[in-house]
Amino acid sequence: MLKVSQLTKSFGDQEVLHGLTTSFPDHQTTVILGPSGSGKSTLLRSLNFLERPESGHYDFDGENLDWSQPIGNATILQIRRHTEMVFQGYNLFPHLSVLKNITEGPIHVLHHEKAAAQTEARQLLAKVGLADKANEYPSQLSGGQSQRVAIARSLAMHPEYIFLDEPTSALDPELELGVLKVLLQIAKEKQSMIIVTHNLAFARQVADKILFVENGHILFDGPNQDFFGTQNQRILDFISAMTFSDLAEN
Amino acid sequence: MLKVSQLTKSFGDQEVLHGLTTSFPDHQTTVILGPSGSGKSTLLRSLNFLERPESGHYDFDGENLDWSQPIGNATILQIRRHTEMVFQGYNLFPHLSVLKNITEGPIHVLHHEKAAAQTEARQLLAKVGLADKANEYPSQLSGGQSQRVAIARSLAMHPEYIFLDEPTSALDPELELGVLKVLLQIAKEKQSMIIVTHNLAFARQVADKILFVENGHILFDGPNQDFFGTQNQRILDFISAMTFSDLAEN
Amino acid sequence: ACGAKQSSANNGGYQSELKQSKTLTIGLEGTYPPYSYRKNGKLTGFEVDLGKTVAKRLGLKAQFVPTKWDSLVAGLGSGKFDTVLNNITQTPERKKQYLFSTPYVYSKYVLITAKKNTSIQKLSDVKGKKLAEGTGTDNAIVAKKLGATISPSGEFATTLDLVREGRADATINAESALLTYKKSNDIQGLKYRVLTNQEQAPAKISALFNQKDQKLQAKFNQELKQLRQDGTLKKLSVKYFGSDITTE
Amino acid sequence: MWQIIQTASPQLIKAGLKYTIPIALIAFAIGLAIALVTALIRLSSKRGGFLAIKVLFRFYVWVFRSTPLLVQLFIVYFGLPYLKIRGLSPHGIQLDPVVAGILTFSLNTGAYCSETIRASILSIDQGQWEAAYSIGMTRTMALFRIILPQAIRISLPPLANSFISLVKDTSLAASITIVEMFEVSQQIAAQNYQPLVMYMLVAVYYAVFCTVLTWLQGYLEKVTSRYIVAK
Amino acid sequence: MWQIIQTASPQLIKAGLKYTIPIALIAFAIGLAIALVTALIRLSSKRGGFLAIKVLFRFYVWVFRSTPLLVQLFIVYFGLPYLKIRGLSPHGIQLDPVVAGILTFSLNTGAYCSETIRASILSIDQGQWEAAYSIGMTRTMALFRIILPQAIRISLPPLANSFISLVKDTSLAASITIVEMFEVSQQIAAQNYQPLVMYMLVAVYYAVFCTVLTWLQGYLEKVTSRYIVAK
Ligand SMILES: Nc1ncnc2c1ncn2[C@@H]1O[C@H](COP(=O)(O)OP(=O)(O)OP(=O)(O)O)[C@@H](O)[C@H]1O
Ligand SMILES: Nc1ncnc2c1ncn2[C@@H]1O[C@H](COP(=O)(O)OP(=O)(O)OP(=O)(O)O)[C@@H](O)[C@H]1O
Ligand SMILES: [Mg+2]
Ligand SMILES: [Mg+2]
Repeated sequence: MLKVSQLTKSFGDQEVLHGLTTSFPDHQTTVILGPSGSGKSTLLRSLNFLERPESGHYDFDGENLDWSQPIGNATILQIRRHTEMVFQGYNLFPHLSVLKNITEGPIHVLHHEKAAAQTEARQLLAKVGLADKANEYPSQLSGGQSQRVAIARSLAMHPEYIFLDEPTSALDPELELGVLKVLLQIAKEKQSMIIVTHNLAFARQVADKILFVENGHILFDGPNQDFFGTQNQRILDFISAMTFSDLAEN
Repeated sequence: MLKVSQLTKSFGDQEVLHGLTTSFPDHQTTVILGPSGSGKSTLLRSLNFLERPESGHYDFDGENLDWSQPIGNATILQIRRHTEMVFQGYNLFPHLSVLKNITEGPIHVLHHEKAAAQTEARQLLAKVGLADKANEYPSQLSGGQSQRVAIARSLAMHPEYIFLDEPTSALDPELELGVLKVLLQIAKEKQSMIIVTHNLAFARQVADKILFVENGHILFDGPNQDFFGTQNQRILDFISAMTFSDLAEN
Repeated sequence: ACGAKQSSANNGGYQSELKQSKTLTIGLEGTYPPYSYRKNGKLTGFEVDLGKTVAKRLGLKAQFVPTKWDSLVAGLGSGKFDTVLNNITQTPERKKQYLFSTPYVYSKYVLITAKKNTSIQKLSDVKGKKLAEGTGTDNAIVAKKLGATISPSGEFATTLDLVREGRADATINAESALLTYKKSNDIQGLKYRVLTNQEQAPAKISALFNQKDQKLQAKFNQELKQLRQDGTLKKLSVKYFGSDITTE
Repeated sequence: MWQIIQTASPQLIKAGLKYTIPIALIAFAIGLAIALVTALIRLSSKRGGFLAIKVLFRFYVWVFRSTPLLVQLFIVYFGLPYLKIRGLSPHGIQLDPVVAGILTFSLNTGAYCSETIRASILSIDQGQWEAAYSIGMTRTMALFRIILPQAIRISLPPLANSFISLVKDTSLAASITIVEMFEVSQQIAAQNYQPLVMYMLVAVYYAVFCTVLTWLQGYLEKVTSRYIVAK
Repeated sequence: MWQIIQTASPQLIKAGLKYTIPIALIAFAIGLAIALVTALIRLSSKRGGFLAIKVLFRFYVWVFRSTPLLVQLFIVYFGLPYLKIRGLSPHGIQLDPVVAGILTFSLNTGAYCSETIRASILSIDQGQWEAAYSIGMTRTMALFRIILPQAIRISLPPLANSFISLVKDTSLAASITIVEMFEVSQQIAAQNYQPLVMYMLVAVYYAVFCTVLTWLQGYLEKVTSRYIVAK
């Protein structure tokens, strides 16, 4: 179980997360929903210690950390070994081929054997539909292709938790479907995941638990079915916007 | 009317556009659909002379250009004055504030008065829901916010054609709705536009004409209603993938 | 070195002042014929022969260390050399910092101007004129004393170029330098006049020692005196300068 | 020692203000302009007759980077007078030492800085050019309004390196008869036989000027980085 | 003239191979290592006691950038012997001239290069660090495997500038009694009274070596840019 409590994070004097308390159950998929700028990415980055909250507690695997206290590098490294992040902006390594982007972590951080790592990397590339791009450089990929490589790279690390920040926002529906199926498959295999997404259909399919964030506050925190069956007007508005029914009114 | 014929474009020895011929009518919105890597971005970039096709003809405003011949800088500049591009990757100017990103073109290229340009820029920012971000730098924006600034920046140039490459792929549904409404509004005002999008609901609403591209070939080129009423199995597959009905089968 | 005792007629004990035992380490520039220069890559010249001769008589090996002008002085101070033989002129100011040997050359000065120059007739005319002189040389000091402004010029050949082209008005230099130059080069477009002892006393060229190496200085002077007496010094002078300039 | 410093300082400061600082400032300003032009020409993708110009500038950078500055000064000051062209320069080209110095220093620092500027322009994302082109900018406009303001941030420290090097390289001007600060210190050392003290003293004056430049570098780094959000 | 070249060349080449090239190569290798360490320490975000170390390295860069290289050589070679510490160095620190030269050149070029490396690391997108951290890399690992391979591309031209400058700065070694190539040329010039010819000749030899370095720079630029797709 990964828990945070009273997580507060500011940029300069603008507080963007106002004391969030929630938990992310093991072997479940938690989906974070919310409007743009509400703080979803910041929350995810805080969980991976890429942002440093000013205060709050972090609780994982028996490890209890207080963000208001100094935290050693070794501790952060230890925790990051168990989590893996897929970024909104891909962040592929431009100087490495697609294959090496994926094997970099397994070979050099996990010290896996090179041949085995490459074999698995090729399998993962095939899974995301890019078997033929193994030797290209990231700059030769289209946006959609880049994001799929980023997902393959995270899967290769076999982390306890995968954090995905809008993992399919740049994918077209057909290939999104393929990737979402992969993600659904791993979710089924009881991989713990936290996903920020705007795809409500997918969220409904994959989520065990849903967090709805707005303006740095948690407006909803509960099981999937409760969210989609809610009577809360704000959430109903958000869900209905998704269907684009309003577009027709123009 | 903007026309291209026999447009061929390769990267190295890989041909990605195989002699495309099509036209983009004045005062209409053309939507380009197709799977990832099919060449949609490359087509749009060629239309803006950001990529140089090896052969083909470009026909705009009485100007007829042959891509296999040398084309002068002045000509390219002349043509670009009439077209405006919104990039998949935003490409905001990191060293300029949000407001200056928008006024840069009007003031320095179109030689508009500074005050007028700023007033309009603020109006456009309000339109995309970022009135309060005028003085921030791009690095302080979330992904969704960045893309909205990029759209405002292109609108400020009042171009004859606007090219949009997945303009809302990073926006969450609520704000996507807002931006799509803006785009629908400009479409109604008979602004010529070419939009690459994966949002079929939006495409159906906004498109006068639809191009379906796959593997660098045009598979469909015709009016909106013909596309959504097609019997072509490939297109039907593509449309059905959009609804995520398959997800339920897992 | 373990603190030099007071110098006396007793010339023993100078060995303890040497940088390296059994070796006389001599600093020089090696770029000033005929005092010291390279011939086919090998160091030669009046001062080189002088250094070798003195070392030999002392039963020492002469080791020459070529370097830049400033480094000669700094190097002597920080114990890199035992002595410096580099066409050094005695001046009262320098005597405050270092020890000098008795002079081994009395070097006459020569005033060189362009042939068409008419503004410098007598020595005192150089006042306010631009004179090309090597930095650190006593030529520069003499020129400055006469009220000239100094244009630094490292090489003798370019110094003459400057004067010939009128980019400098004149140069005061050592007669020996000019004579050596004239042997293998023409001095077309230039005229010169050797300064009389009344106009400018010849420079007293001496070896330089560290303040504390008084025994070494005394021993060197003693050897120099003998070389002068047995005619060796004169022979060397004739060989390199074409005449005996080792006496006043 | 204190007395040495007291008597030497006015002469050093005078030479520094009269030659060292003006020569360094003027030569660097000209050098930067040369560097910018050179970098742009070398980066240009134009072909055809333009290729000859590119080769020429490549050659210029190569010559001035590859040979010692002292030799360059020598050739410009002592060598050009031998260049007697009938009609044009019957007596060879005789330059004033300060002119020859500034000319050579500018060309020299321009060659080095052009490489720095070239690298920094190359480091800016291609998308920035494209966005600029898209709003109708010419290449020149995109360069000055979009690319250079970003490139300058990256090139500031190496450019400061070149400037600071130049300040100290002006000491070579003594070889073409300019009595700049370092030469003065050597002249004084030749009289008082205290080169170590004199060198340390002159080093202090160089350090004062270079410290000002280092401050300036730090200040400009801050200004040009203000759009980067610290993480 | 042909004869001058013929007799002088063997002496110049010998001095070049014996001093100029080895000193430049060794000093630059050591300098690069110093520069990397310095850049990393200055970029580190650590606080507390570490701040003192940061200040120290900042001071080092300032001193070696701000003062003339010649003075630095002088102090290390001629000044350290005055540093008589009882017990540790009763006779002062007497360094072999070549050792003193390499030490000083390394420290000098290290100070300049550290600024270049610092700038190039700063120019790499923050997201690259984050992606590396995310797959569990330590700071050191991220630096060597992810950041530096990208930073090197940007820093190559200014680093080559520093290397090429260093090659020619080795001529200052003559002032600490090392008879390197330039000093040999001056000695020969003093004898044959042809400084202009000798300087041009020695410039050719410097140019040969520097051209090799320029090629190397070009080659490395190509290699490190192979992942950039030309537009
Ligand atoms: N580095 C930063 N410096 C200052 N403000 C920031 C920074 N990063 C994010 N913000 C601000 O924090 C708020 C939350 O941003 P965040 O990126 O977490 O939103 P988000 O929910 O992920 O949005 P989106 O759906 O658009 O990605 C926004 O108002 C944003 O402007
Ligand atoms: N600069 C480039 N160099 C080499 N190949 C490229 C380059 N840009 C694109 N490609 C290739 O060209 C093909 C078309 O790419 P393009 O970006 O046009 O696709 P797209 O339809 O826009 O895809 P997406 O929906 O993922 O953005 C892809 O196979 C891609 O790998
Ligand atoms: Mg986000
Ligand atoms: Mg695309």
